[in-house]
Amino acid sequence: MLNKEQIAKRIAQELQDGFYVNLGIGIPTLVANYIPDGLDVVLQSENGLLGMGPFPFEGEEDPDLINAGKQTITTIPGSAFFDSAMSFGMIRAGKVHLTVLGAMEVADNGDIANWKIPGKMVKGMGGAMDLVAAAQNIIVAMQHTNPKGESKLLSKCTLPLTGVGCVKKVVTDLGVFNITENGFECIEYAPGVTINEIIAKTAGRLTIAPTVKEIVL
Amino acid sequence: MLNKEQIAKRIAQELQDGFYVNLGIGIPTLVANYIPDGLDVVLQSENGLLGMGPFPFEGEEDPDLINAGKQTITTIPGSAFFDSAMSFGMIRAGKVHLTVLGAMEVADNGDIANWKIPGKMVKGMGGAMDLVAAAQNIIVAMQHTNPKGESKLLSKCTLPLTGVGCVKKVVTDLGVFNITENGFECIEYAPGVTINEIIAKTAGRLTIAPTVKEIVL
Amino acid sequence: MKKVVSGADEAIQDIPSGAVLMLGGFGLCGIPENCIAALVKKGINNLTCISNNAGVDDFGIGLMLQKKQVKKMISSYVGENAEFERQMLSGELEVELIPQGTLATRCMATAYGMPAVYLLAGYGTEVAEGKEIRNFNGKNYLLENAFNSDFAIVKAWKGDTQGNLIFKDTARNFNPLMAMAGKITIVEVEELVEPGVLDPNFIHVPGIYVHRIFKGLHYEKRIEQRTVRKVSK
Amino acid sequence: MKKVVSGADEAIQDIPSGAVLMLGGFGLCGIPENCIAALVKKGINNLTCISNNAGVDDFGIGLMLQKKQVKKMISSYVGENAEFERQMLSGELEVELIPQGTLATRCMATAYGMPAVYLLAGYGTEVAEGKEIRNFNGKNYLLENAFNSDFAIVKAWKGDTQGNLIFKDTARNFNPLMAMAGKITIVEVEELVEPGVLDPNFIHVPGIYVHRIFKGLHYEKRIEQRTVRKVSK
Repeated sequence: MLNKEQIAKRIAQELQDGFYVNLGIGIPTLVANYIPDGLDVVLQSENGLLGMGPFPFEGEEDPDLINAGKQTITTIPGSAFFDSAMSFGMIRAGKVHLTVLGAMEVADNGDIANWKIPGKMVKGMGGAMDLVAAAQNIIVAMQHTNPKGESKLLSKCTLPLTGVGCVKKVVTDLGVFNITENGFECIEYAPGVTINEIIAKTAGRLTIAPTVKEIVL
Repeated sequence: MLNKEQIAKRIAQELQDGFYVNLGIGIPTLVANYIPDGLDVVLQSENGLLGMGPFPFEGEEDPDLINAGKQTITTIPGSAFFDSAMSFGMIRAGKVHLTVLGAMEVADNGDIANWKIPGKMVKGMGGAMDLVAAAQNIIVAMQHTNPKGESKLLSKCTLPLTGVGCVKKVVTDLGVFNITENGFECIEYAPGVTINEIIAKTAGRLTIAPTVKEIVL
Repeated sequence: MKKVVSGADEAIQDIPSGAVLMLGGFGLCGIPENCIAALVKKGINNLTCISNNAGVDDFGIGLMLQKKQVKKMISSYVGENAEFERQMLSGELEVELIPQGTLATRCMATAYGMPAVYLLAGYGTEVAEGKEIRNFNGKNYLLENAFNSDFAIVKAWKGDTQGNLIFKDTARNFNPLMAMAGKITIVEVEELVEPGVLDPNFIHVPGIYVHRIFKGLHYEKRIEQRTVRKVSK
Repeated sequence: MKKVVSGADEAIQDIPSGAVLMLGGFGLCGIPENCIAALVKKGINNLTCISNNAGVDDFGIGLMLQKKQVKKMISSYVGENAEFERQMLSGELEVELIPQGTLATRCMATAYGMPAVYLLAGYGTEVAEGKEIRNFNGKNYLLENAFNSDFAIVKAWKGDTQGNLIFKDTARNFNPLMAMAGKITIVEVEELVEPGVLDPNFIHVPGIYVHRIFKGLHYEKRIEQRTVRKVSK
């Protein structure tokens, strides 16, 4: 099983030189810690920044400089600020190569639900619907099952959707799954996890890739 | 009869403090010379400048600083540059209070033709169609008749249209005309011009305002 | 062309109860603190607020919520606010949630004189309900209307007396878009300068879009999530 | 992420005959002189050029017209060019005339991922022929498609090696819009600097939109209408 840091580390393997990347709140944010050396990857924050740097040193926080999670951050050489319309414009125009975000549920056709639980306080979708509708390539980082042990990889989402047919890949604590015409395709499994466990804990259509192998971090 | 300078001077009387104004090529450009003292009027050039200043002094021309007529110009304190989309965006959003432009023909319903003569080389509409479609208030500056002596104030334009029902006022060498439900309404006549001459030289529907008076410059 | 007003009270004096307001800012970053305080003091109510967020309990639009001045919020994300939640669950407060990019682009549409725009976000979700859907080049888009607001209230970094504005860092966010979208645009700035001080090549919002401007006072600039790293030894 | 190329020849080396190009500039102001020279040298043809103007006989896109490299011009204004006129009247050159604001906004639509936009310009004129017309709030708009080009070729004032761009004065015009609209965007700059030199608050086009950048050489910057005033005594 992968812990959160390991999920992030595995997703970081998807990065390529020159990628512009948007990282959602939670596990996705951790991906920034594992960008492979030598790759030039630029982080986009949808509140209006390309070239997001690390958190500021204590005492150097600037209230005018935050990320989409409202955390204080820094710039790096080559950063650029812009307004919210341009920010989502570049996402919509396909300029952001990769978006990583969390989810409550993913369906085997790429549908995603991550913004609303009926009966609970709804805080809003923020930029999630824009990101999932418009990004070129979307990877979901999440736990394979919910706290009750129920699969979050479903044949159909039960929660209100954030976007349809948009997720390309899911990385969970149990493995890595492409979304194909035939549903989830397990291409890698986590150390210590069996294929049978993955089959048991996946509710949506699942195939196991002939080349399936253990995740190497 | 008014000469070109006088037509421009009469149009300048329409300016109000705080107006943002777009002036077309030809007579409209001359309006800038007659902005009444004490009025704060800002000139927009649709190639991307608010706050157009006078021509540069000899030797101070900057090829990167031109107006929509491609003439070298200058800025003034408070000028701002922007791209062509924002330029026409602010026009479309009604932020430009007044547009003054020339015309080949104006119809008594406010239609205007000023970009194309069939059979002759067509150079294009430039920004004219955007301006006439979107400006809040459009005044046409032109000669009352063409070189053959035929009226340019018509019941219907004979040339391809630039815009429909958009002109609010016409200032010619003979007088000042509002465009109303009843067609052209003569509200002022030029010194030395008779109402009969105006009637004779106007082909579109024409009424004479009860308050009609001589133009005072 | 007198755009400069004495302060927030004068700037907002003619905003009536029932008005539709746009309020700039993302979270608590780049919010018009002075104008919000003046709106609270003025005590008008039944307001519709178009703003990406709704502040926190004791800061930002949260202050207006405490005074029950807001009838409806149009936002993309409204967490972090207990009073908001109470009013929403009790039905006192109407809430319309809109994807963040759609919110931004509907402001831009207004600013650019476009009556409606086709956007991808929300297709296939409850956001699409009742909206026109149209396929272009194999993708489905929703037709989203430009916003129609009475006043836009924004915070800029620097501005000149003609209304030219520049913004700082991510305090830019929705501010320039709303500044350009307001029927009447009210701007508070940290620094108010004479025309000619700001470089004309680096104006974010040209003065043509701005109706009232003043130098704001006493910015608190509260930080919502203070995150830092230690100096590495 | 290597965006810096050695010069215009390398920047345009993979542009094939028949390509659809966007070319920045207004009149002769802010045109990509180096790239145009390289395109002329390369000798490809059957090009479709989206550009507000078509240059003059011996400068700008006029140089490409002299070599009969252009199959179609999509512009708002094409005067001041005898060879252009000859080719157009003889039917060698196809010309599509578009209102200037529509041209700009169709670029912006591409840049912002909007498939089409509703615009006022041209309603009731021959420009509206064959286009969808729709009434919003009592006004009639034409539905205008975003542009689909293969390459955008623009001129900026300064740029950094990551592709962040700034433009000078009215040499900005269509350049940032086209830079953001290109499938592949090629930029020539007067000054090429390292990341961090340009102020992140004053970037006109963020590097994410830019694929290739180089420092241009020997800018002529021809003036089309030299207008001056005398020093007043």
